Amino acid sequence: MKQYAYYPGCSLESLATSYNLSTLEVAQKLGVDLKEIKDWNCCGATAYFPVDELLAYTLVARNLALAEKEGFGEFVAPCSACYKNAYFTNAYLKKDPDLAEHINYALEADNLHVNGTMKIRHLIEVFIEDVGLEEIGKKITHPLKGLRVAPYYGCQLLRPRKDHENVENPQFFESLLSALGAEPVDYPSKTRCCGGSLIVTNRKAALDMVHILLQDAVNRKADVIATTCPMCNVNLEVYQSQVNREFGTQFSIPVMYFTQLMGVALGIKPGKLGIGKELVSGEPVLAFAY
Amino acid sequence: MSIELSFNNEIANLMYATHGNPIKDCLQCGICSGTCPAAEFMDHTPRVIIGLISAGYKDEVLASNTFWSCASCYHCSVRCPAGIDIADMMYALKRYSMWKGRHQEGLIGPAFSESFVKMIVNSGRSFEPLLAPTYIFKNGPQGLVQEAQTATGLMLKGRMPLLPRKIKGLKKFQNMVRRIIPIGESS
Amino acid sequence: MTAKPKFAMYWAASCGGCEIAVLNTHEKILDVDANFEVVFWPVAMDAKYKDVEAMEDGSILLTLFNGGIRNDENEHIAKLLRRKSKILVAFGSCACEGCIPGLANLSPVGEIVHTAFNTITTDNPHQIYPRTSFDVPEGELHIPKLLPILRPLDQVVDVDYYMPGCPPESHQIWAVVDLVIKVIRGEAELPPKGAVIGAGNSTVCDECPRARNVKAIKEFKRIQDIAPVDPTLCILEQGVPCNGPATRSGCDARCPQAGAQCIGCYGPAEGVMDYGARLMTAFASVIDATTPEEIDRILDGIPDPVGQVYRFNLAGSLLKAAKSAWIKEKV
Amino acid sequence: MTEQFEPTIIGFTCNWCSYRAADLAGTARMKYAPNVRLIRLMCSGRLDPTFVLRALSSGADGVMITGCHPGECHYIEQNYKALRRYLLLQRVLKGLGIEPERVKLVWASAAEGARFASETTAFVEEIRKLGPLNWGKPVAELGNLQEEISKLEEVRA
Amino acid sequence: MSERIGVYVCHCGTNIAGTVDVVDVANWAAEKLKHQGVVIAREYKFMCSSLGQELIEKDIKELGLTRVVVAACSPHLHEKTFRTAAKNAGLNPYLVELASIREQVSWVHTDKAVATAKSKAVVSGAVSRVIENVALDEIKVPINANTLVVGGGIAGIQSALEIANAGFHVYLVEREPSIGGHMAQFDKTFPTLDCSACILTPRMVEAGTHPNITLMTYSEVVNVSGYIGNFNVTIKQKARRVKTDLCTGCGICQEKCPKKVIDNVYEAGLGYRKAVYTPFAQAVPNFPVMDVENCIYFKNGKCKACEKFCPTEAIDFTQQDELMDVQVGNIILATGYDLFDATRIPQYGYGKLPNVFTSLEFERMCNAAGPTEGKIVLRDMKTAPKTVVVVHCVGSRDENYNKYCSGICCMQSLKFAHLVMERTGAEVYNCYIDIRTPFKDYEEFYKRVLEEGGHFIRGKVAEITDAARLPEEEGKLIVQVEDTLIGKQRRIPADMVILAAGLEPRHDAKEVGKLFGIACGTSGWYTERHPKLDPVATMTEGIYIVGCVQGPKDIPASVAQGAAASARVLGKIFQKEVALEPIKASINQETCSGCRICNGLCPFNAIAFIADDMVSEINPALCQGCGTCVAACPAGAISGTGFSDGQIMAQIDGLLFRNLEPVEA
Repeated sequence: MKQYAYYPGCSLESLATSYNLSTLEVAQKLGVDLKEIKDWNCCGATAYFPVDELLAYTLVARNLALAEKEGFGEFVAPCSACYKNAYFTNAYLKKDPDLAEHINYALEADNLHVNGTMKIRHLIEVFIEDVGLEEIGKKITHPLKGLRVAPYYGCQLLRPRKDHENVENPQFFESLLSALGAEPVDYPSKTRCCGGSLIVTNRKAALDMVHILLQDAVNRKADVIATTCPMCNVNLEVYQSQVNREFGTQFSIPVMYFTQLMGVALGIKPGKLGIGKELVSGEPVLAFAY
Repeated sequence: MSIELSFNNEIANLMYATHGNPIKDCLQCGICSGTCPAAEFMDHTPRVIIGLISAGYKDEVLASNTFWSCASCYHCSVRCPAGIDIADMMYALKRYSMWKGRHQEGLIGPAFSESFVKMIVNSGRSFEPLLAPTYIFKNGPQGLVQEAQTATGLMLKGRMPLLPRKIKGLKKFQNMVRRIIPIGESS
Repeated sequence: MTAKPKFAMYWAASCGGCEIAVLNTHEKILDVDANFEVVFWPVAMDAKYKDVEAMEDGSILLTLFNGGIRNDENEHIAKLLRRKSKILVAFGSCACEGCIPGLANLSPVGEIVHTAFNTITTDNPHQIYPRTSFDVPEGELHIPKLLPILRPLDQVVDVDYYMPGCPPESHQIWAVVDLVIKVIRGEAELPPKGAVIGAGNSTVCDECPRARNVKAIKEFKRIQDIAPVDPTLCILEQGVPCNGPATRSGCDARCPQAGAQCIGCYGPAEGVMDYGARLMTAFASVIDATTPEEIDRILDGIPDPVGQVYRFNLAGSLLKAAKSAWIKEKV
Repeated sequence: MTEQFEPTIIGFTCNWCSYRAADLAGTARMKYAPNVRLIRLMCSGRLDPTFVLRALSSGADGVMITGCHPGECHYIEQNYKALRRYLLLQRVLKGLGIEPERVKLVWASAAEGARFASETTAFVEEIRKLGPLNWGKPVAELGNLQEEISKLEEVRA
Repeated sequence: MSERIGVYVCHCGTNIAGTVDVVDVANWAAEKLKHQGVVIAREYKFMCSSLGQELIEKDIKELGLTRVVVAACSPHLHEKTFRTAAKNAGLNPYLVELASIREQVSWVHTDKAVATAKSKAVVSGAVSRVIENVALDEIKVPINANTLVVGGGIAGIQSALEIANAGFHVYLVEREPSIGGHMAQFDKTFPTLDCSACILTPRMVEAGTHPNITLMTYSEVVNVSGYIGNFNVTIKQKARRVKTDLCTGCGICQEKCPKKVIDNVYEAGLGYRKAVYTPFAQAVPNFPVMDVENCIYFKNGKCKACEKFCPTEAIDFTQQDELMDVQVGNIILATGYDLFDATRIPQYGYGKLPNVFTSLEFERMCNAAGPTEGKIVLRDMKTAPKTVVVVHCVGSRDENYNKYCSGICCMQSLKFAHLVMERTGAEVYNCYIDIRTPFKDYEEFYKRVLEEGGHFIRGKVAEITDAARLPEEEGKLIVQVEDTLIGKQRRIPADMVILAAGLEPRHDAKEVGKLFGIACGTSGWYTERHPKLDPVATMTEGIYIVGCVQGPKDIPASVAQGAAASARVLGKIFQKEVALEPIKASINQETCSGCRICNGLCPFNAIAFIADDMVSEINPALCQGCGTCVAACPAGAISGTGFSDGQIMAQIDGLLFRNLEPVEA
């Protein structure tokens, strides 16, 4: 059966360990065979392009090359930034032979070569498209009855890709949540930016952006925000306290990875999903399942 | 005929991914700036920046914080009616200003990017604690406190590893990097 | 009855199939003997060049010249026979348009020799190459010198008639011989100079019994890759590049009738300047696609475009040869 | 400065778009390379590969074919047929050792005088780089087998 | 026989002589092309002047020229001039060739030597070519005086009336149950603000009652064959299920029909109609049609209320679609446009946020006969808005949707602004990229709206949400846009948003185009014969395009085109027969092998296969002369006049100086 090259990305080793845990647990439960790429490197996130575009592409390409070398066909990233980087590097490799040549020249130094033959997927795509909502539905043991979830798509899962079914008003996350028995909340900022790396470089702006997201979600009576990206998750969750301090708000809304919610619904022990590692406790969510 | 590149060509050339000079196509409709979630924190809206670039106001552009305030959410890029990848252009500007060593005082972005690159060149992976100093410092003492609180919080939750991880093939990895940018022997 | 008119036949750069085809006319060959005095026919009888040189100019009535001009001997004899003959017929595909030997025009002459004398198929331990002149005690020996490219007869001398085919169909030869005999007897007129004789003036499809419709090809295939071949339907329509549409009629569509695609040995139809070009448009016209990518995908089904459209006609085509065949530096 | 090679190029233009584009370039006094000599066809669909072969074999260094943009053909869809022929012709030329770049298909609408001008100049430069084609000239003279072989020996040595 | 050729090089004042040594060119031609048959080569200041033409005519007569080459401007400019000159001198016009040395040489090159050399090449090419030219005669075909007009919008109605009033018969075919088109849906027309219905209805009635017009509504053209002067058109009359010969249009059936249906066509989804209905009160013709999808009887076999109450027994549930053939000489296409589907831009919230309306919805709302009797209200159909934002360029001027400018939306939006202010006193914001008011009294109208206090924000709207961030945004729509004139991102709280949706080609424009043998441009609008000089004709002789099928335009422009096309048609009718350019392809039956490769190539279906003789044949009247089949015939059995292989080969040789003796490179 199909094996996927799994590229966790740096955050999943630190700030987002729970994303990693829950991903592997859920994948196993659903029979998705994720195999971590050997000795992968940081894809450069967003902080890399400002320095040297070619270098940024090369860093990503190295991971693709490793995956190609190990004979994988599909490359799965749970982090939207990693996903976007991989997706476009891969695309440009095919479209721009000149770029490919430069990159491969550099990769030579690491005895690697990249062809851009990999199919790049985001984790959520794999679950929805390859496993299928019906299949997932069948395996649900603890439906999240009545849990109002605000699906947060963020940016780079959708953009700048234009071939995506509907960049401005996607629905796949909602349908996944419904499959888990939860109640997707329709709120206006589900594809609005969380500030990304501005949290580091322009704290004021980032907090303002986080503030708006939390406000919208809370206004629409969401019990929890579900994310598909460690960066978004950190901004929305870790910095909630700072938002409160900055804007005098009282937010205390749990922010969880969609994989954690899947895991709960699939009956996996919360501990195994890294629940309990968050600064804004996810406990209330469990109440709906158990 | 002169071989002097106009500023907008210079920038366009820094956008590998896009070919030709898309900046010329801008009709100044402002949808980018209407869309931008960080617009109010920018000295100039993205549209104005494009206008300034086309008009060749290099100094004004480099002096502004606009492109360093871009969160690369690409919302402008997908909405632009002229098909300009504006977020990508912002990256081009970041590269240009770092390359020329000209950017607004007190910005964290450039320092952050630099240390980020250094870190990856040295270890192959990124590691949050190492980054902390660069920006805590920039955020001043109050920032330091906040950051420290958050950090310890995360540490207690086991979300802040204490040691940096390195990739195995680091030497070869660095040779690879060397083929693109000049870096000294790994520090 | 006065002295019989003289007949000659010569074999230049060709396989000899044309000679066989002539013999294939069975007892008809006797008519030739009955009506002509065969003065020069290296395959059939012993004759010396000097005998021919000795003849009066224009003393040979009919010369069937088959084979292309590959070396200086071919060229010499072509010019000689032209001088001596009233009617010079380019006989068979080689003389008309270069035929298979003409495909050698795809490579420089040196490479041809090299391939012939120094590849795994050749056992030549001492690296012996032919020399055009060689000293022996008796004196200096000469062998004909290869010319840079093979040329059809009419690129070297003036030709009266063309008789296409690889080889020409025996019944066509038969018909032509009959015609000439009639002319001798004053019972018929010669066709205008430069005419193609022993062939039709349409193309193979004209004689092909297969049913045909408007064609829209999504994929070109080799005939061995489509099984079974529909015996009643146009072969091109089944996706096999068939040269029939562009190839002169006269063979009774032998190959299509036998279930194989036409490969074009009868050459271009009346008034066509470049045979390959006709085939290119023919194939391009039946492609059912509008995007370059899709068109390219379909064209990939024709692995050897040059061989496909110029198999018999390269030397006779507008371009005559591949660049490498005549740019010397390119050896 | 040394005498630079001035290519001779034959251009086949569609009567409805590119020929008018050429007219437009004229009325707008746009300057472009003088090496292309135009032949007007009613449609790029009229282009017979024979024309191209004839041009190349009679001394042209390159051939430019221009037609309406795909989907804009004045005869509805004939430029697609031109495209199909062009792509096959390209393959055959390649097989005969002629750089495919010597024959170029350009889409230019009646409104694109500037495009016509720039494409022409660009094409002339491309051909200039490729150098003269000189087709047919050496064919006339005979090669010396000895030389051929000795050259070959050198190559192998 | 060898030709006697005259070569005439034009100075065109200094236009040519300025960059080309015309004297040298003439002398060169006289000397170097002598062997080709050039007997005279002259240069003259202005060849196209009457004196210049006389010069040629004189030579033709006195020197017995059999061919003429004029080296001057582009053939598109003066080919006709010189052909006529030749004709006057008794030489077949098609034995004249133009060598373009102005547009293609003097105007685009600067170096005199180079320009002169190129001119020689061009002349040499023309000389070699003209030798191969053959005398041609124009092909004449008779014109059927009847005309088909497809589409009963204002453009189509105008065309039909012009022709009918000139005394010729017109078949006016309309897809919907009534003619009137989009204009019938509007309330006011810009810039004069006169009532749309008031000016349109009389025209509709005139068209409906005109003795020379056969009105065929609820009908579609299903097949077109033939060629200019002789089209045979098959029209499908969809089953009305109402006998038009008996129906008096009293309207009782509609009254009694118990089934209410949301009217997505005429009322743009804002209002209702019955299952048996006429789209609107002033419908022409006034016969209702039955909507089978929604009719209760067709659903469950009961009801038949309409039949029971119909005083003239005009209801006929059994009626079926009917096909009929008509013969016409010319066809005018006026099939109009579709409105851009605003749901394609989700960030504008149409279909999700109730108080976001499309321009068409708003038109209906303003219309006194519309669902709100002209009251401007929110989706709840009662509350009047206090703030209204009009969003310009919805789906227009945007690579993600349509690149082009829809032209009419600016004025329409200004009209909306005016109507809102006039009827509700609400604040109106227009969010625009550029305000385009190019025609008569348009700019004045813009000024008027400014004076009335309309707000204008220069910026393309980014998104419309209902997510309040500030107290004053509570319960409002928030329009987020950069005010580019002050460089600030603004959030405008509004009660109602109107999307000025752009115009798009009909969804089925491509198929319809194929049906009539005309082409669509990249944007999908039909391609005119010439964008400036021949905007209503198409590449297919006898088929004309008027109104928005040719590109977005407003009512005056549509009407003008409708009239223009009629003038063209009447011209043809009065000529009784039409001369076709003799540039045609023909197949040599002798050499044609019937391989049928050409059969699929002709978009005008001019090539037919004769199964009995196993050969293909070309109908010269259908052939448009593109020459694709000529180039394609593998047997070389197809030849084309005007652009024969011989002519082109000769021109190639000429251009490459292969025609000179001795051959010079």
